Amino acid sequence: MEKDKVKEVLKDIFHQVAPEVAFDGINMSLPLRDQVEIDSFDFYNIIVMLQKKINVVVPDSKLSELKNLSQLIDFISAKAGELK
Amino acid sequence: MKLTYRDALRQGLKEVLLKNENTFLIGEDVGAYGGTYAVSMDFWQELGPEKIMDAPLSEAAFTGLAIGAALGGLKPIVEIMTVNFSLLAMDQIINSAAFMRYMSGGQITIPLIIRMTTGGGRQLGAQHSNSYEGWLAHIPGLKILVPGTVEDARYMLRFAILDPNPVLIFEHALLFNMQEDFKDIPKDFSPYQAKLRKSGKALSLISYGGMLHKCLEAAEEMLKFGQEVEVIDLRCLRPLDEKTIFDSIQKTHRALIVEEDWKSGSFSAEISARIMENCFSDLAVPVQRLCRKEVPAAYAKHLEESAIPQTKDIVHKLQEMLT
Amino acid sequence: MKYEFTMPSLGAEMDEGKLMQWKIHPGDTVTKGQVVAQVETTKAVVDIESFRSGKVLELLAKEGEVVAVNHPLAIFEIDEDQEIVTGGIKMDSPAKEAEKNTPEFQGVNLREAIGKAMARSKKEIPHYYLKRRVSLDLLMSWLDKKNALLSAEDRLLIPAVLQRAICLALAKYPEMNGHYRDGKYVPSSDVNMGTAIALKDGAVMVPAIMQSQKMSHSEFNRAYQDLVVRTRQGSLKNSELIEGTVTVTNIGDLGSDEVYGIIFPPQVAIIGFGRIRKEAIVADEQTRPGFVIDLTLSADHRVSDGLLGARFLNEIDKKVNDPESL
Amino acid sequence: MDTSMQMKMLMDMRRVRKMEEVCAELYTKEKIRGFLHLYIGQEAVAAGVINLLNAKDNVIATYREHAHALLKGISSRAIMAELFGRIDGCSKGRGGSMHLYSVENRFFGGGAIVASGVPQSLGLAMASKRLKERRRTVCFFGEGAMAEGVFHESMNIASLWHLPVLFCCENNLYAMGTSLMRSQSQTDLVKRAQVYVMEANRVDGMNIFDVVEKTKQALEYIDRESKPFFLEFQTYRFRPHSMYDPEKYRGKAEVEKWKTRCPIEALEKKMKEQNILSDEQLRDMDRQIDQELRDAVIFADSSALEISSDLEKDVFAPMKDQAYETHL
Repeated sequence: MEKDKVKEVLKDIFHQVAPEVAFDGINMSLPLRDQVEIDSFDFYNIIVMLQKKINVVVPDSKLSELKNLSQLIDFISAKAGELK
Repeated sequence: MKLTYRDALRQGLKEVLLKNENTFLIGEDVGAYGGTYAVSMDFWQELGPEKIMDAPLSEAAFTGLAIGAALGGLKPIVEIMTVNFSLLAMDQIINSAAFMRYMSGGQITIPLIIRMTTGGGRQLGAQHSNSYEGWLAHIPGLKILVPGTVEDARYMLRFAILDPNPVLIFEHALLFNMQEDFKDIPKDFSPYQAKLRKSGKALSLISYGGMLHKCLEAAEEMLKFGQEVEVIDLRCLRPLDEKTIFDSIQKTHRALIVEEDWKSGSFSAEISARIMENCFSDLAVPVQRLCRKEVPAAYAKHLEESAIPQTKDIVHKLQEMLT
Repeated sequence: MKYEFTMPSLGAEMDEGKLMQWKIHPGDTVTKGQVVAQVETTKAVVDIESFRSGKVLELLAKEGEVVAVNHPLAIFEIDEDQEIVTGGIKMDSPAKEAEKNTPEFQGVNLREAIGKAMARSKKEIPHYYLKRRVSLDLLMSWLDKKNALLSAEDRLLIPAVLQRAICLALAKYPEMNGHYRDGKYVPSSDVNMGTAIALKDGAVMVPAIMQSQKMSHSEFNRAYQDLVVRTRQGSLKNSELIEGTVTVTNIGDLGSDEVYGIIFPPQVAIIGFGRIRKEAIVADEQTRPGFVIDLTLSADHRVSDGLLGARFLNEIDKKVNDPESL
Repeated sequence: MDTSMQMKMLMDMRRVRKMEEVCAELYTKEKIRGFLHLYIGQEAVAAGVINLLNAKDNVIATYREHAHALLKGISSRAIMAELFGRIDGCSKGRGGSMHLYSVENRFFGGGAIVASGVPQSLGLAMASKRLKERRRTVCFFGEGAMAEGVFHESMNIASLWHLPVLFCCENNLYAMGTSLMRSQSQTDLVKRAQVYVMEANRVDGMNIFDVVEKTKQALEYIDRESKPFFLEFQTYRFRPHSMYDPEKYRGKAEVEKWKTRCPIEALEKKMKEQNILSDEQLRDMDRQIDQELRDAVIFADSSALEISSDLEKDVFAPMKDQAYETHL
């Protein structure tokens, strides 16, 4: 699945889980958790929604490596690609 | 420093308009004309027509506009020429500005200032000489400030502009030329608390706005009879600083409320009721009130003055209560 | 199925109506929105409509009769599968007030109230503190495998799994669970696990997962998520806020590596876990990167001691590293 | 309008129609109280106009506002819970049918005072212009409002100060029980607006295509000129003014005549002619709407009442960043 489709899905999820976050304003390379006021529970919600929407399961072991938005998007688009 | 009430209002207003770019002043003849009481004199030339907006004679519309602007993120300051014209904007002030936050379940915030002159005593007749701050203090959702000193005229707006609620400021017409000395802003300045302008043990003399100075004169006069009268300047009618009133009465056991509004249903009646409800056992004598006679303001000076409480009337009442 | 057509209320001050004229007869078919009768109210004669399509079985009220609001006027036969939009509720169900979600802290600023409780706790309860670093590699790989198969809703969350492990360890070390009141320790058969949850505005609340010892690991997992959601919506029950028997705090998730909690009176222990992070692990003479977490225990010396506390932490470590047992 | 836009319009109009019918029923069962002003018959106006707006535009309407609130983004759950007077209502049960609010969706309410929203829309437009937020501001009101003094004051100021407001007059021929002819000396409302040197146009409010076309033109004018525009939508409400209105002021025949021009049936017919709408799709749509509304009703009924000890909350906004201590 291409990257901008993944980004679109993430934007939609962020709007639901943390509406107050200005998704477009997020810097792709800076650590996500520093820019946005979401705690681990919100982050889990995002991961669960991802599974619901595009059936991608982000394993816990990988979570700590996916620090910023582009890493997250790359990982998801790769994982989503596998399923096709 | 030494300033007149008018200049203090002007400095206060200028400071707020310059400090925060989202503020603007809107009202009749506040721009080119410089304001009926010259509070915004030269502002229009210096700050421009977007900051100082001369509105058509449409109190309801420009007050409603200001409410919309506040909803939209600006900080409007409305000048209604005199409280008497505010009757034309009452629906917007009460049904919208005061109630919208509550009706919306706490979502809506309306940071809005409305300034108006109030009070009589200048032979302007029955339609230009009234005081309706007491009515509006009846409305939950509006804050009512009644500055009676030059210091308050100078600093109250600095805090009111920070308040996310509708704040109405009543500037008494007779005070504009009054000059007073005052120091820099006191550390714990808050416009929402009453202040003891003179402390004493004999009686609590409660007043605000245009009547404050007559009370101070009367208290001065009573010293000749060896009676130290405590003078309380309410400064704010809603929220009302009950604590300062009750503490004073627990000390003096007597209360006289002096107000320029008509007696029936006036704000002094409200204060008297609260004193009775909370300090009944502290009262040596019933609470007394000195208010305006229940007549529309006459043009003839002697008639208008006999309707409004004067210093000698206050002194007379004090003597009656204290000897 | 039978459907009772009742006298409608057309205004707040109307409590009855006089049936003036029927527009339908038994046997007629009626369509939704069709005017079926005329009723006289205090204001005027008004047409009333049917909100269902169906067949008229019986007219109960006679013309000229005064009928109270909500009392039956006629019986219709409506077809079963007609998805009745308003059928999901009972029309006379009373509405009740939401429960006050912070009984103890009513009217008091939450942060202040917690501060006071903490100060009291620090003064009165003799705390002892222990720390243990626990490896999570085993748990992580187990979780990755498990979650890959589970549906989104059933995904196992690490904080819930860790608390589950603590809950099981408490069965072996009951002295960490219960209350200390009026000078003596009162053990508790239930493990009502208080969970420190941060609200959006920064205040922290500590509602409890009630009787967590009775739950399966998936039930526990769902209860944990449900609790967080309800805390943020402010729709908790009083019991969840008062009857916690032990507390776990993972406020470390964003910040510090270790979190030493202050016991929440009248409880007797609080377990904290810090940030999950990668550290160098020395195992069978090699060092390799591995996931770890620091568990801390603050407990009441009047009820347990360091030795018991250490064994308790050890038990948690064993449970965490034997995920199948969870 | 392309197929998907027409489908969206049809869906929105039917959602509004069904929701209002459910409200009527729930009112007769005493689940909804107070005043209830239904929008049945006028759906094309709210659907046509609001679907041309985006999320950040401002809308301010009147007490006949369920459609505007729903289509501007407030969920049917939040609206239904509000009508039930419950804590999960969009105004926490404090506002009711006439006072639906959502700052997040830039919906600044109904309002029970006729024309009270008109001057407020000026301020919203001015704020957006000054803060360079490029939000459009749309103000809905009935032809009855045009007899209010504040309406005249506002139109004058809007034109005088070039405030970019789209004024939408929903002319449904009756201000409660008073017909247009008996309340306005000048019944040509477009002429009334042009007196203020304001661009104005008349729209067939029962024809969604006319609504969309003329609203688009008005919005383009406003975006280009940053000046106000007045649209008179000629429309009709099929039900009484409110639930307790004996409707003596108009004849049944007139109501039936207008019903033949129902905006929903008109669109369905048009779409079928272009064969972009099948009965099967209509059934799906109905099932979907029924499910949404059934869920909204259950949600509302299971939502709790606000705790009565919170009665005095939200009279004033808290003083957050004050440098001084107040005794509030």
